[in-house]
Parts: sequence; C-alpha cells; structure tokens
Amino acid sequence: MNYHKFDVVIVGAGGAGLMSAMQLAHNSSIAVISKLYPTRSHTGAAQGGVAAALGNQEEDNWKWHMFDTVKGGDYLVDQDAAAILTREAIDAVYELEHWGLPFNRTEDGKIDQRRFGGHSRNFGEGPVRRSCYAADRTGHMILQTMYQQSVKNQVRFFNEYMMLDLLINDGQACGVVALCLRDGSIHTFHAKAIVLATGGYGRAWRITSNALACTGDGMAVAYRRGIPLEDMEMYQFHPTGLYKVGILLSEAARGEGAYLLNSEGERFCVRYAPTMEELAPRDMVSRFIYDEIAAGRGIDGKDYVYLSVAHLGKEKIDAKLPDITDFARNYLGVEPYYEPVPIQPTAHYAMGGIPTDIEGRVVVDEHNTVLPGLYAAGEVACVSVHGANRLGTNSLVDLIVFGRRAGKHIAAKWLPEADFAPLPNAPDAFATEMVESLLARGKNGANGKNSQNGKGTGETQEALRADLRDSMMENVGVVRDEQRLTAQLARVVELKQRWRNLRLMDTSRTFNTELMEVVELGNLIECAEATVAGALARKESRGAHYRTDYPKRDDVNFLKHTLAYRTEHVGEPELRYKPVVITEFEPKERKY
Amino acid sequence: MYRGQSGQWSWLLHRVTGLGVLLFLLVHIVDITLIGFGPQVYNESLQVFGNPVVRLVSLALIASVLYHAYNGVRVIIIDFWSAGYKYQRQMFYAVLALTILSFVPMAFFVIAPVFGVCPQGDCNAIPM
Amino acid sequence: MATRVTTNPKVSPFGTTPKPGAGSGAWETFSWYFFRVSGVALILLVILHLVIMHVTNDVSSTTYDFVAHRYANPFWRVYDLTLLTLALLHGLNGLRIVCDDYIRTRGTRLAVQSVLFLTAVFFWLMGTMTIITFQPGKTVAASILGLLHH
Amino acid sequence: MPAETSTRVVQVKVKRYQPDQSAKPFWQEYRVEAEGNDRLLDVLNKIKWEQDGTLTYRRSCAHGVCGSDAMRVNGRNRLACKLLVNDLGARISVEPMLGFPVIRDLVVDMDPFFAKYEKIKPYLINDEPEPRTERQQSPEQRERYDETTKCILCGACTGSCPSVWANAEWVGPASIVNAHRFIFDSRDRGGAERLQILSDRTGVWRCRTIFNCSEACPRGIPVTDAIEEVKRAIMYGTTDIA
Ligand SMILES: Cc1cc2nc3c(=O)[nH]c(=O)nc-3n(C[C@H](O)[C@H](O)[C@H](O)COP(=O)(O)OP(=O)(O)OC[C@H]3O[C@@H](n4cnc5c(N)ncnc54)[C@H](O)[C@@H]3O)c2cc1C
Ligand code: HEM
Ligand code: SF4
Ligand code: F3S
Ligand code: FES
Repeated sequence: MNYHKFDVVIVGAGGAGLMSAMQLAHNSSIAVISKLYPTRSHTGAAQGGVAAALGNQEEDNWKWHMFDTVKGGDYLVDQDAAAILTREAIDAVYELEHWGLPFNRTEDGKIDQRRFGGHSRNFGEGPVRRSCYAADRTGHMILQTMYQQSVKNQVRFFNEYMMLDLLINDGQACGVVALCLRDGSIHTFHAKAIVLATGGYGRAWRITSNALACTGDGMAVAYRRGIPLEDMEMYQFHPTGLYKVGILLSEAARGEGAYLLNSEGERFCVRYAPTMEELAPRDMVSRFIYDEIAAGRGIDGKDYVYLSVAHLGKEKIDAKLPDITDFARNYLGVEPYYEPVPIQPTAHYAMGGIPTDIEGRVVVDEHNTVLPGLYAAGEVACVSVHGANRLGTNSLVDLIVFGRRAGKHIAAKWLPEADFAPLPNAPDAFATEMVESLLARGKNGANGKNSQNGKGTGETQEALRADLRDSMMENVGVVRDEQRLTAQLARVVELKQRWRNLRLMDTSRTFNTELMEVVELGNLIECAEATVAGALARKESRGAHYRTDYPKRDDVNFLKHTLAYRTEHVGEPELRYKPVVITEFEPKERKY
Repeated sequence: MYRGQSGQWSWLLHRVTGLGVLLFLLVHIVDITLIGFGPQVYNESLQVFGNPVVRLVSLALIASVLYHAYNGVRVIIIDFWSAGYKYQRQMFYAVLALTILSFVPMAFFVIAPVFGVCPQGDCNAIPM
Repeated sequence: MATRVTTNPKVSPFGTTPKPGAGSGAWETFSWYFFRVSGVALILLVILHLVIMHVTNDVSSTTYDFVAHRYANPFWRVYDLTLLTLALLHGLNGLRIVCDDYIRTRGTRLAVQSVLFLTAVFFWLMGTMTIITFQPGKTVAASILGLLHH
Repeated sequence: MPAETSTRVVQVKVKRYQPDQSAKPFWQEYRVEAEGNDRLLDVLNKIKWEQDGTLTYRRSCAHGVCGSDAMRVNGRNRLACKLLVNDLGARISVEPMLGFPVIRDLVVDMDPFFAKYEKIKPYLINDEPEPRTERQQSPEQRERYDETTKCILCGACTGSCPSVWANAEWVGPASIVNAHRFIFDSRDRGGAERLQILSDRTGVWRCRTIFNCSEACPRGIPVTDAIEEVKRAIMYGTTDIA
C-alpha cells in the first residue's frame, strides 16, 4: 500500500482547490491531488469575469450585489452566505490583483468592470458594471495566477491522481484514496483535513459547456459515503451554447451589447424582460429561447436561435470578445463580424452539491451538523449562494471567497486543535476492489486490437454514456415535468445496473484512461440519481428548475433546500429538507 | 520528420552551410600554408583548383557562403528590429532570391574556364 | 497567425537594471553578440575575398606570384589576418553551439570544448604564420629565421 | 449558417506505444465515420469508445483552452480539439509530440516541461507593501504583455522546437513566453532575476529563431517575438525598448 501523510489534503486543483491551498501552504504540510495537471482544470474555461462591487466604473455597493444574488437565485439563496460572498468578493479580487492577475484596466489604471446578466444598480434599477475581467479569459487568468502562486509557495502536487474514495473514521474525515493514472497504483492519503474541490458534473448532459473531466467525482464519492447532496435539481442551462457542440459563448457578449434574434429577426428578450432585456438571468433567457423554439420561431424551424455581435463592430469584438468569436469561427465556420452565431442552451453549472456552512465545512443534515475534518468549496459545494440559479460571474467569486474561507478556517481553527483520526482497517479496500473488478471484467478485451470478440457479455462504455447524456437532455433539461422525471428515474436505475456489467477493452495499468472514464461514468450516474429524485419531489418552478406541470413558485411548500441521501435502494435516495436562511430580503416575485 | 515551415529549413540550411564553410576554412588554412614551402610546391598544389570537380566544390562553397551571409543578416534583422519577426518568411524568400541572383554570375566566372572561356582575360586554366 | 506583442514600449523599470551578470550568462550573451558583430564584418570580408579569388581572377591564376604581388601591400595582410581570425572564431564558436546542442554530459562537453579551443589556436597560428611571415622567394623556415635576424 | 457537414470515412493512422505489450512503438490504422465539423478529438473519442478502448490520449475542455491534447497531427503540433475533419483531409496521421518522453500512445510526460517552467520564476515578484486596493496599471502597460498571458502551457511550442529536441536541458519557448509575461508587467520587480536566469547556457540564446514554435502555438501567441523581446531586454539591460 502506498501511504502518504499530510496535515491537509486538497482534492482538485481548480480555482477553489488552489485558493484553499494558498491559505495553507505557508504553515502546514499540504498536498493537492488532481486528476488533471492543475492548469487543465475547468476554471480555465471561464470567460466572462468575476463579480465584485468595486465601484470602479460607476457607483456600486456589495448590498446591491447581495440583493442581485438572492433575487437571481430565486430566493433559495442562504442570505448569510450571500452577504459574505458579496462583501468578501471585494478583498478577494484585490488579493488576486496583488498576486499578479492581469485584469483589464480603466483609463486611470484601475480594474476595469463590465455588465453581466442579472447584476443591477440599487436593487434592480438597471444594469451595473460589476464584473471584473481579463478579456474573455478571466478564468484562465485566475487559474494561471493561482498556479503561479502555488509554484511560488512550493505546493506539493500529485498530478494525474484520481480520487476514488473518501475515508471517514471515528466521525471524522481522515483521508482519501486515489488512483495514480501513470502506473495504476492505489494511494492512501492520511490527513487531518480534506478539502473537496473537484468541480461540476455537466457531462451528464449531451449539450454541455463542461469539460470531459467534469464528471461530479467529488459529489459521487461523498454521496457514496453517506454525505447528502443539496439542491441537485438546480442545474443551470446557459442560454448561449454554440449550436450542437455546446461550447459556451460567454454572457460577456451580451454584456457588451450582443442581441438574441429569432427566425423573424426579432430581439425577443425585450418582449419577455423589458428592463434587463438580454441580460436577464440565465434560467430566464434559456427559457425564452426554449419558448421561442417551441413556438416555431427557431431558425429554420430548428432548435436554435441567433446571437448577433456584428453590430458591435470589429474593433470592439477584437478587443473584448476575441476568444468567443474564435470559437464560432473555428467550430461552426461562422464569421461573427458579419454573421449571427447559432446558439442553443447548454448544460453549464451545478448550483447544488455537497452542503457546507459558511466556513466551508461539510454539513451532513438539516441541523447543519458538521462532519469534522471535511471541507468542500467551488462548484462541488453548495453553501448555498446560488440558490436556484447562479448569476454570471458569481461562480468565480464563490471559488475565491469560499475556497479562501475553507483554507483559512482549517489553518486558524481546525489544525490547532485537530489530530489525525486513525485510518479505518484496510482503508483502500473499496477503491482497490473497484479497480480490480473493473480490470478483471475486461479480461477478454484489450490486446491492442479491436476486440469485440471477448467472452464477456457486458457492453462497453459508449452505449451507456450515450444513453445517460441523451436521456438527461431530454428529461432533465430546461423544462421538466412529472412524466419525464419519472421516466428518467427508472432510466437511472437501469443505467446503474448496466454499469455493473460494463466491460473494459483496456486492462493495462499504465495510464488507463478507459478505466478512468468508466469510473467517471459511474459517478455521473450517481449525480444524476440525486438530481432526478430532487427534481421529481420539487413540485414547483423556481430558478433553473422549471416544471410545466407546476409553473409557479411555491414558497409555502418549497422554500427549502433538498438534501438527497443515497440508500441501498437504487433510484430511491432519501430526501430531507432544510430551511433557507433569510436575513434581509423577503421573497418577492422575480421580474426583470 | 516534423513538418516545419520556412523557419525550420532556413535554420537547417544556415547550420549546414556554416559548418560546411568552416570545414572548407580549415582545409584552406592548411593549403595556404603550403605557400611557405616556396613557389614550386604552392603552384603545383594550386593546380588542383583548376580541376572541374574541385571547381564544383568551390561553387558549393560560394553558394554556402552567400546563403549563410544573407540569412545571417536576416537573423540579425529579426534580432534587432522589433517588427522583423513579422517578415521572417518574406525575408527568407528574399535570402534565397539574393543567393541565387548573386550566385549565378559568380558561378559563371568559376565554371567558364573549364570550357576554355576566360572572362577574366588571362586564362591559364589547365584542362584535364 | 501571430499578432504582435509590441505596442507600447512605456513600461516602468523593473527592479535593478539587469546587466547580464557573472558566470556563464555573461559568456553566452557575449558569444551571441559576437556572432552578430563578426557576422556583419565577415560579409564584407568574405564576399570581397571570394570576388577577388573567383571572379576578378580565376582561382588557378592565384599563383605564388599573384600572392607575392598582393602581399607587397600590407593592407592585404591585415585584411587576410582579420578574415582568418573572425572566420575561425565565428565558425568554431558555431561548432561549439552545435556540439552544445547534442552533448548532455558536462564532462564530454568540457572535453569537446577544449578540443575546439585547441583547434582554434592551432589553425589560427598556422594561418597567421603564413600571412605574417610570407616573403616572396623564401620558405617559411627561412622567413622565420630572417625575422629572427632582424 | 453553420457550414454544411457531410458524413465521410476518415483514415486515422496513430503512432502507438503500449509499454505493457511491446517496447517498440508501432503504427495502427483506424477507419472512422466522421462529419466535417467533427473535431479530431471527437474522432479519437469515437475510436476509443467504439473501436479500441486502449487508445490513450489526454483531453479535457474539448475547445482549446486547457492545453491537454497537444499532439503531432499530420506532422505538426496541434491541439486535437481545435482541428476539424474538414481541414484535415481523409487521411490523418497522429503522433505524440517530439522532445518529450512518451508514457503511452499520445500521452507524454509533462513533468520535465513544468519543471523547466518553474525555473524562470513564473509568478509576480514584488515585495513593496501592497496598497489597500489594486496596484495601478495603465491600459497601455497592460497591453504590453497581453499576448503572453494567453499561454495555456500545452507544450506545443516546446515540442516543435529543434533546439529542444536536441537539448532537453534548454528551458524552451513556453518557459520564455511565461517569463516574458512577467518581465514586461509593470507591476513586477523580478525582471532582472529572470533575465539573469535566461542569459545562461540553457536560456534564450539557444533559440535559433526557427519559428516552429510560433507556427505551432494554438493560442496564436507570437512566441518568437516574445523570445526576441527577452533577448533584447538582456542586450539593452532594460525592458523600455520597442
Ligand atoms: C465554459 C464555462 C465558462 C464559465 N464562465 C464563468 C464566468 O465567466 N464567471 C464565473 O463566475 N463562472 C464561470 N463558469 C463557472 C466556473 O468556471 C466553474 O464553476 C468553476 O471554475 C469551478 O471551479 P472549481 O474549482 O470548483 O472546479 P474545476 O475548476 O472544475 O476544478 C476541478 C478540479 O478537480 C480535479 N478533480 C476532479 N475530479 C477529481 C478526482 N476524482 N480526483 C482528483 N481530482 C479531481 C480536477 O482535476 C480539477 O483540478 C464557467 C464555466 C464554464 C464551463
Ligand atoms: C559571411 C558572413 C557571415 C554572417 C553574416 C554570419 C552570420 C551568422 C550568424 C548571425 C550566426 C548565428 C546564428 C544564430 O544565432 O542562429 C551564425 C552562425 C554560424 N556561422 Fe556564420 N556568418 C557568416 C560567416 C560564417 C563563416 C565564414 C563561417 C565558417 C567559418 C560561419 C560559420 C557559422 C557556424 C558554424 C554557425 C553556427 C550555426 C548554428 O548554430 O546553427 N559563418 N553565422
Ligand atoms: S506558448 Fe502557445 S504553444 Fe507554447 S505552451 Fe503556451 S499556449 Fe502552448
Ligand atoms: S522553434 Fe525554437 S529555436 Fe526559437 S523561434 Fe521557436 S524557440
Ligand atoms: S482538450 Fe483542452 S485544449 Fe484540447
């Protein structure tokens, strides 16, 4: 057994993981485990910006930002957390700047800011410039800057190590087990504190902006170990994904003044949201598009509409939106200088995840009982600051604010008093068993040739993967109903069954990416289970969760967070609920 | 083989011609030393240069020197002029063109004596 | 595909002004510089040399007498000496770089560089001797003796 | 209008290395149905998922921003997720990048690459007291190093450079690009240190202006220009140069 011992083990090297690492690198022994080289993390794909009420361009106030966050989240937001998010965003952004992040600048040398969907002045009066940005590669710059700081602080990385299991003993989290991709060895990491920062699970859907590595590993691993997943039914579809491929065209485009057009050339958003127009929150704009397509006003009667930037002029496009216009050129062969770009909603962001408190500690029930030693931050976690719908640019804020808080809490409060909990017996048993049984199931396969002739009866991963992503797209998309969700729950049960019989073609221990993908697929199915069960039970429409059979928000019955616990019965997670924290803003109807 | 473009080939040629010229230089230093052994020895050794095959080697030397020199200038321009890198490809073609343009007349002068034509006037090429 | 990096040169100065400091950095910088400077000089020297030897005269006519006539003027001796020195240093420095590219181990590199250095010295002495001591009608040995007599 | 696509069969020839089975690399051909708008990465995924699960390569974002899937396609370093079948023709050859040790198939060892990156101190160096808000920087000063902030550390440039193939000790273009990003940042004070490191044997002078790097860079960074700017900064002892 490969055994490692560190004070803190951080799983995931995206924005959230590295931000925690930064708080801890100076005074404790830490390790960062990541299945990708850190700079490959999906944070690098974020384009638009990071919101903070700096007020560099016009008057702004973190309270306004807080209000927008709460309202944008359709009042499912925990307001104590939202207050922290928006207040600490300001310092966190300055901290990033001090670390060298190359923000765009105003004429007088300050961080430049631009508009973004759902961000408003004075509690909803009109759009405000709040998003701090670095061209359309803000996430790239954040990730690079944090990785640079990690190099400076000599953080110990275990790159291309994939977490398979979480260890809990004596009521305390005490370690993780990971697979080293390069040689297939299993490693046990023993730690006083563990931070899960493994990102989202957009790959459960066919059309998604998410990387192939976004497979909900952290959520699934925690879920399997009895930790609930919160508000998983709240999954955001971003309105402007590149047609068919799902690659994101950032809201920054609309922030800079791009239009959405239907087949009649009409700016239909104006009709639905007269104040914010194209900059209404994402769940709404996605639905506007869905409705237009349903009404037969998709382009050529197909399932897409146009995003037009041509009227902004070459110069502005090149200065502010170079990367995203490149995507249109590269992948669709469309020249945005002159032509509108075909877009459709794309699976984008998990508002839900592993429940945590405002210190980033994982909590395991409706009473917010803390599981000592376990922390989560970033997209994998649910604080919950995004409620039922995240505002653009609020995710990057989430990473840096709560990544930082988790790290600081461990350093200041947890490590001084904590001790190593002993590892359970045979700590790597579960992980080893999983890997060995998968490899054994492939015995008939791999020999470097196309081998469909094995004795095994199981199918290979692709059919399963396709079924998952297509059915999720169909049944758990922008619009849902009882019938589709019920069907999907049955689907999940079937998929779980089929997963157990999957056959591998590759049995090598050297960099076996098929093994990795199959494990990821299993994780996606776990996440899908919690998502569907939560959605089925939530008989209302709120934020990203829109049900045609219950089109109204129902604050009497559903102003509460879902907690889904995995049970022995496949397809039947136990659902519990916990109240939403409301401090300043009473729920009101959401209008833009 | 990596499918590089003009830059890769220009470099490879620069390196090969540089080394080729160096090799010639070393040989040349040796043969020049013969002059210290008196007219007889030197003039006899010099006959070798009249040999058509050796003339071809001279041609290669001349082409090498010309290319290396022009491309050296190209590299220096890229190094010292901040906009130089944008025109590296065009400059490479210019280098090739210049090399050929200046090589052809020189080649003529070198090769002509083999055919009994003596552009320099005092033709004492020794036919084989 | 490439756009530009350079737009506005106005950048506030960084820390202390970097002067390529001691050690191998200074030497490598110098070597790089030397390529360029000697290269420019060599253009004139080599091309003129080629023109004289191959164009305005045929090689086969560059006989003993031709050399004697030419070396009567000390200018050509200085010219040839400069050419020899620069070309040797430039060329062997180039060879050093090439070797450096392919040789990983420190020991071998040191050995190769020493050989290159000795080669440079040897050939330079050989060439220099010829250029300086050449006197029409005398062999090297005689010339050297002659020089010593003076 | 999205460009029209049509399904066709493409032939993909992959240079494979399966250390478990054979110490020698070998070529293997696959035939796949693909659409013109498919990325090469989609084609590889198709092979992996439908024909041969042992085909091994890295990938993540699938749209050219994470830097995972740099490989040699038809002889040149490219990101598999940025190439469309339309632009590649019916026969495609795929090999791992040169200049890196191969782990398996198209997966190369990136550790030495990152080690060299770390050598040039790729982080902002400035010990002056931090202001309460942001450090000021004019848009022009920001623009000065814009290009080199785009680097995603994919290694395509370094793997395309003959100087790197010859001499693995050399820091290579990617490291210099990242050094440039800080040397020309008006907020940074570590320029002198970095230039010192880069004037060494393993530094910028090993670059022989071959330009393969600039042609390979998927982010369109003018890599050679960045390197030349660093050379000039060393020569002139200042970054205050055009
Ligand atoms: C295209 C796109 C654009 C976006 N634009 C914006 C924007 O403009 N503004 C904004 O605020 N938000 C934006 N977002 C959202 C935001 O980028 C993400 O939510 C955020 O980056 C997630 O960061 P993270 O640190 O939680 O996870 P990630 O950055 O996804 O990192 C996950 C890390 O975990 C590791 N990991 C995962 N599983 C395992 C495992 N099993 N074992 C070991 N390691 C593992 C991975 O290697 C990786 O290092 C965008 C998202 C997308 C997809
Ligand atoms: C005639 C004018 C010459 C010019 C302008 C010139 C210029 C240059 C330059 C600028 C370089 C550096 C290339 C680089 O850094 O990439 C170089 C390299 C070199 N030169 Fe010259 N040179 C000339 C003549 C010569 C001669 C006469 C010789 C041989 C004796 C020679 C041999 C070399 C060699 C071997 C290299 C190294 C090549 C390499 O590193 O790839 N050069 N030359
Ligand atoms: S400079 Fe370009 S090619 Fe080189 S590592 Fe960076 S992004 Fe890749
Ligand atoms: S290919 Fe190599 S030699 Fe220089 S210009 Fe690029 S780094
Ligand atoms: S997969 Fe991310 S760059 Fe290609």
